[in-house]
Amino acid sequence: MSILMSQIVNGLILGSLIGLIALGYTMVYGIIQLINFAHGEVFMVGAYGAVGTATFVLPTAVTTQWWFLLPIMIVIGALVSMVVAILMERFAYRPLRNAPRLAPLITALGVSVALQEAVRVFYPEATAAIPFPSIFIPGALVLPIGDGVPIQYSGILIVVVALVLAFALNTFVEQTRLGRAMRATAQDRDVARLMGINPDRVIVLTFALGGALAGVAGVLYGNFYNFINIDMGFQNGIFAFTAAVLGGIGNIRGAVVGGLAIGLIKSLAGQYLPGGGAYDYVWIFVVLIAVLVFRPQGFFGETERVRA
Amino acid sequence: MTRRRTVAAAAILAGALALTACGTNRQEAPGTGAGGASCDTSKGTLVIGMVAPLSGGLSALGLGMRNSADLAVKQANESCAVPGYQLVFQAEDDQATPQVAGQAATKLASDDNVVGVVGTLNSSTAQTVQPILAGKSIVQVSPANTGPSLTRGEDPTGAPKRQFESYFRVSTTDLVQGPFAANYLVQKAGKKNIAVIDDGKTYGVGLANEFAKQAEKLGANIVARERVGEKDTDFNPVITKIRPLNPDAVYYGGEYPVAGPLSRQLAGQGLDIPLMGGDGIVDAKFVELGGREGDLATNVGAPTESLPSAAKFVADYKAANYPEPYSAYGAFAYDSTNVIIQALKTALAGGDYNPETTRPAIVKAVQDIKLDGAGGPISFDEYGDTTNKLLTVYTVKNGEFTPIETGTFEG
Amino acid sequence: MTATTEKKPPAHAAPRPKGIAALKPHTTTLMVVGGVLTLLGSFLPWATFVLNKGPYPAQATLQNFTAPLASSGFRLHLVLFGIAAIVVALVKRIPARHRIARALGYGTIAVSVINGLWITVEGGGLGAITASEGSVAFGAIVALIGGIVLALASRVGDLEPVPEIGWKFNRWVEWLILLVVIVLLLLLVAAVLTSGGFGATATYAGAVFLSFLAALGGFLGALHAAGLLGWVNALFDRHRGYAVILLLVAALCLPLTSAGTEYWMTVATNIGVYAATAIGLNIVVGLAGLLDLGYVAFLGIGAFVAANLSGAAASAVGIHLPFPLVMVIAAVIAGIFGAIVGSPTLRVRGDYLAIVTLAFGEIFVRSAQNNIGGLTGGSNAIPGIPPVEAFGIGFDQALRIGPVSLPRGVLYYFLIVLLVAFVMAVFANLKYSRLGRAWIAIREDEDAARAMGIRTGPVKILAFLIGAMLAGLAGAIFAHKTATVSYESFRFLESVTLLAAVVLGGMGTIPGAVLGASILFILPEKLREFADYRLLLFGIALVLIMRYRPQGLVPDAHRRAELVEEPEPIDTGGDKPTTREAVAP
Amino acid sequence: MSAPTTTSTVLAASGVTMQFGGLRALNDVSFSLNEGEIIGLIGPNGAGKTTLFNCLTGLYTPTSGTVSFRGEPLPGDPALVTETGVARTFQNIRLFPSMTAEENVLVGRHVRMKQSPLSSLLHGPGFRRSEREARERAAELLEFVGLRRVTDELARNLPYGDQRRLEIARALATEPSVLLLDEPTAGMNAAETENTRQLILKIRETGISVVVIEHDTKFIFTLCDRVLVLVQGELLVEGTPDEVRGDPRVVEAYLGAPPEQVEAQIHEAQEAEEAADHGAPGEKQLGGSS
Repeated sequence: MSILMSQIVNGLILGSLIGLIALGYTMVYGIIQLINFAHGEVFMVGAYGAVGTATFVLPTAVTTQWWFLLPIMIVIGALVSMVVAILMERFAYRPLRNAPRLAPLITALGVSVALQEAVRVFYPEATAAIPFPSIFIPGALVLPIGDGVPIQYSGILIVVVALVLAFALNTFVEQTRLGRAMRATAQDRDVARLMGINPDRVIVLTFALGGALAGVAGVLYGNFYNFINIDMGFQNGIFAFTAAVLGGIGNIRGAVVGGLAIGLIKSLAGQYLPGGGAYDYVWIFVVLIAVLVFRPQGFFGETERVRA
Repeated sequence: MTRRRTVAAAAILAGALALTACGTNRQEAPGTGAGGASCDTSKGTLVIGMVAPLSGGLSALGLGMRNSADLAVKQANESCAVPGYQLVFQAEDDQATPQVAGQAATKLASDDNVVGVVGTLNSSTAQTVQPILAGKSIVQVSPANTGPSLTRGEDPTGAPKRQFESYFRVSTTDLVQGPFAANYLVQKAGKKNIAVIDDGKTYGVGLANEFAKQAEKLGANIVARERVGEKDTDFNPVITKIRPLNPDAVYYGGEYPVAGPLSRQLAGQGLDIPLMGGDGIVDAKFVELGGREGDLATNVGAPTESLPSAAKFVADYKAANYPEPYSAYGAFAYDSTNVIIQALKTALAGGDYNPETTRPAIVKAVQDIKLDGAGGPISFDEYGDTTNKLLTVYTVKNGEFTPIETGTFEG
Repeated sequence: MTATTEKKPPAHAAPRPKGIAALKPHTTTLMVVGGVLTLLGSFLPWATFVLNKGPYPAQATLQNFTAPLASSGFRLHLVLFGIAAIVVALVKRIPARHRIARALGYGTIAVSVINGLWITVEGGGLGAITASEGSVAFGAIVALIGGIVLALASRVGDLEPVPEIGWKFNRWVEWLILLVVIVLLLLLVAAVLTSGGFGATATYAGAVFLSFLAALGGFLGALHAAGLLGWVNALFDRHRGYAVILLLVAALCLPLTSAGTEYWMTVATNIGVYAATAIGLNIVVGLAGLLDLGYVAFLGIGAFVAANLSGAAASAVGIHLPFPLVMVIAAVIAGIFGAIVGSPTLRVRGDYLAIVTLAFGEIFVRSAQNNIGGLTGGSNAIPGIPPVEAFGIGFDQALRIGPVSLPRGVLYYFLIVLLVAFVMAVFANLKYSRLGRAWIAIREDEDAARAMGIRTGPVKILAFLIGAMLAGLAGAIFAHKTATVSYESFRFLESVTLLAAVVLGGMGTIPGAVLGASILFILPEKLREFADYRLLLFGIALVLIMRYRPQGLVPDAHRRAELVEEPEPIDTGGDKPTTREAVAP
Repeated sequence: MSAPTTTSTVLAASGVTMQFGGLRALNDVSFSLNEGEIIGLIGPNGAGKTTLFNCLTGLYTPTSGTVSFRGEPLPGDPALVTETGVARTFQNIRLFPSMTAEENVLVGRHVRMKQSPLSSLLHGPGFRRSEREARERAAELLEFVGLRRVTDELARNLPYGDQRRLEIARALATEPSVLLLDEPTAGMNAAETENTRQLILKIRETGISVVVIEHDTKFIFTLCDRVLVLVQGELLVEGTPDEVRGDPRVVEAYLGAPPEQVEAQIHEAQEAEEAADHGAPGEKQLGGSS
């Protein structure tokens, strides 16, 4: 019982992180039907930006107090990721707005490789994992079930922040003027243009928002696991994409639910399915394929659109 | 558009040139590379090659190997180690994939001036490189391969059989290190319920397997045998899985980038038991990444402090100002290079280099070599493995790996 | 890097500045001046001192005025550029003079920038190419100015269209010309491969290689501008069957050239493996328009199958079958997996399909790493795969036929050349058939294709199946040549590389994948200085190609259907080859 | 009128209803097409004309009702429908843009060519024969629609009118018994329209029955043997051109309705069709033939 509970806790924490990244995937796909492969790297770059700032820029007086440093790092991570996402949209994707669909996807692959390598080459000692500044919130809450179910405080932070941000984003998209413009652009770019919306600006906004969320996720990731590495973007990016598809791509609630589902699949598959941890990754992909084949619109797939 | 780009390019170019200004780096004695002006290099240039991953995910280790070997070659040139010849170091990128490694090895093998090759890092690349170099009798000394079958064939313990006369390694095999760790953990530290985790890679799986075998032989209980993804970062599911089995120690086969976080996540889940690993986790980064006080590791050779040659290597490496750290296999790469240089000297014995005859002579000289390296004394057994079975157990104390005891593994 | 882009400068894009326009009547003078400056630059010294790493090539510290015939390397290229420019300037009967001058100018600029920059960086500052401690060396700067003046001349003057040369000769004469062209091509390829020297002692190999490429680009650009390349291309079309056979023979003759070393044979074999796989991928992506991001898995399946049937000690199956049979089995098993991976295409389209294939690829890698069913050797790989044997000769042996001795690995090279030729033939035959047209129709508009009676499901699965079979064939050779098969060779990045080869070469074209694979393999080999940046440049290159040249280096003109039909192309005497312009060299 | 006296039915729809979510795009539509007949299908924008075509060609599976060809129910797969003998063109031209005119027509020959994958691979004598025949047929068809001169032009480079005609040639290449033309003269000038009229008559002479969707009522009334008027998914009127022209209901529904109302209808119907396009997996099974 306590094992199951613990695995669910593990799954929810990882799942919240993945959901946070998946929001960026889902929004971008909703608006320009692009699988932004490089989004996982945006997440990674945000983490490096924040850690780099904390390590090389901020004075040590600041970096010793976690309650002070962590918010700063989250903001910096969000900013760095946002800027990278905006630049990426502007210089890599926008010129291809009307190109055949393969072109932006291949570009996204290129951006992904280039971003990862840029960090590896230019960030000091980035070839190996980089420790996160030791500001993590120590300790764990232990639920009194069976042998006890520990929940780390830094994990609770992830879940709370992810849910709050997802909720805020949902409110933004549904209730603000800009949010409506985003939805209008997602429906039909040309009609939106006729209605006085500048689709380019809306698209940039989408990338910026998705990027910022990924940046926050990057810092929370580092805080929870206590290190970052250049591979973290690829794997978590794929997970996040899977989550976005699972939840119904283009759907904000779906992304969060999908993320949680992926987290749970990973932790529970490692525990209960044959092959254990060695195959948990495989199970996630099996689920992905099954979902794409049998229910491509995902859990919340009313906005599913397949343009041939 | 065209013009703007041209202008931008010109501006960047101008900026780059302005940075360097109108200076030069002209030296007094041109054309001889760093120093070495006083040595006699009249007989030409000989090449020491390397095959290692210099790009991609494993480049941290590969670049450390490259720099360390480069340091050894530079020092040899400065000290005129091989009279009459200038040594050149040529590192080839294998991208950690076998076919590229084969290509790199072929490149080196088809150069008549190559006297020996240091590398590889991965066992799978070594498998491709071995026959290519062996075909030309070029000696290969690996600082990092640990798979027993590379030297002892398919059945390394039952029916060992030497694979290639020209292949040697200064690193110790899983057959030595795993059991040594098991001896300590079970007999000295008294751990009876051990969870074994590996990362699915050659080094980690081999080490974990050999550890588990010996630990069971000694009566310990292997409560779990788990694997984590090599790019994974979230180990909580695995930890949750082993927690109810009440292990009193975790043995991890793999390297520090995973081991550090794994150790910390163990504590995070309330499992306050020591994590033990092999030489792959002995790195200052292990602690930075989450390694805890009391974690254990085995490493080949005697502790660095007790070995003047090791301390000298560390100091020299620092003085040479390489951009990358020497990392896990730096010292061994340095030793491997020195093995080749010394063997070359022996084989030449003042004579002239001739690929047909000198190369086999080098192989023979390596087989018989006796050297004090940065990782301890070096010599090779009948399979090409290092005879240096001296290992040290370390523990993390005050944030650093501190030696506990040094011993020799016997059978 | 400038070397590769200078061939196709956007010609008359920017509005001309007024000041330069005044020079319009003097383009001939400008061309002469540019040519003379280029010549002058080539004779001046290029480096003020012997660089610390060793003397820069082409005797860079010496001046060549007293011995103009002693020019070598890049300085010889510049001499040729200079003379060519002057000739073009003075002989007004030459067509498209400005266009030729432009090519020569860009070539000169690229060559002088590459060498100048290299000397500057290695020499520690501009002093290395200007003046330092009493010695002067303005070669780079003067040649650069010469190149700029040449380019300026073409910019000021009116750029003529590429002329069409309609020369026609007797069939035998044309065959002879083709033979000469292809022999030249072979020598050129060998020269590119071996340029810059070899091994650790060839200090400036990267610079020499890039400079050589730049010079080659300049000369080819000039030939193209003069219409000669177009004419040769027309010759190829007229005698297609003959030309294809000649090309195959030429490829088989590569070991006889200066590139006939064990090393280049190994590189070429690796290129061949990837090219054959990339052509298979080209069926899926280029023809049928189905993006596959896990394609390297089929190469892996073929390789693992071959490894298991090779009698290698570490293989689980442990039986040894004759190699031709192994190839067939590898292809069939890879094809079966291809059909399985392709089956979601029945329901999944576009990007989603790409993700499904990526997922299959990842599942393959992870399963292989975990030694699934004991068939892949897991992290230990399957080592010790014996070489292919035929007639008692191991394919890893050197070969001696009478007086000719061929390096080790040459047999694998022959094998792979034949495989690539076979795969290309398969691709070409399929492309110009009912099935190929159905694939292209699906790529262009799937709904319309269905409305034309194409059963898209089976047709798409067939694309995956055939593509995977070709990859499986390549995998079988790969396993034996590499002697070790490890899951590490089949990761996601390898799939991206294959895709990049297809995209770079040109989607849907026959030579495209081979060209793309060659570039992706040869560049990192030749530019070791940039090994650290290999993947970074690779990623950036993908982005730039998609943006500026999405059709790849060899664009699919897609209008040669009629030419392939007749096995013996009949010389129809069509005096205006309308398809010419589209096939840019 | 030259209405043929033969009464054999080629294509028949009975009670075809198409429901998209809450919207009924087609309601109980029945009609039959006789051998050698030309039927015109008119109606305001969004009346469901193209939806009806999609139902006839298997692109949509009707919610209820059946479509039959020579008395046999038509299969629910566009590819099989075409093989059976019903070909179509599209409202917004859907040629294969980077194939030549000839290749476009050759794709149309797909179902009529006998070429196994193996013979595609080997290019044996059988392959060459079938390929030669296909090319000859393509040349005839291009000649037939007057596009012989652009045989080797890429489809996307053709002028608009030529593209429309190429689409017809491509459809004819499938050797249909029934040809469905969706707005074949949209965007054409008077001369081109007249050309198209002649072309359709010529097609009929070869024995092919034709259904034409068109907005140009004059074109329809001068071309067709019978006219169907579709309004809001319902078959309002059916009859000869003269009968339809005089029918007050047509005038009211088609021409007399207040413009806002028409607009609203259009909007509704378009949304419904879009929704159908996007609900991918629900509404159709891809492939699944063999």
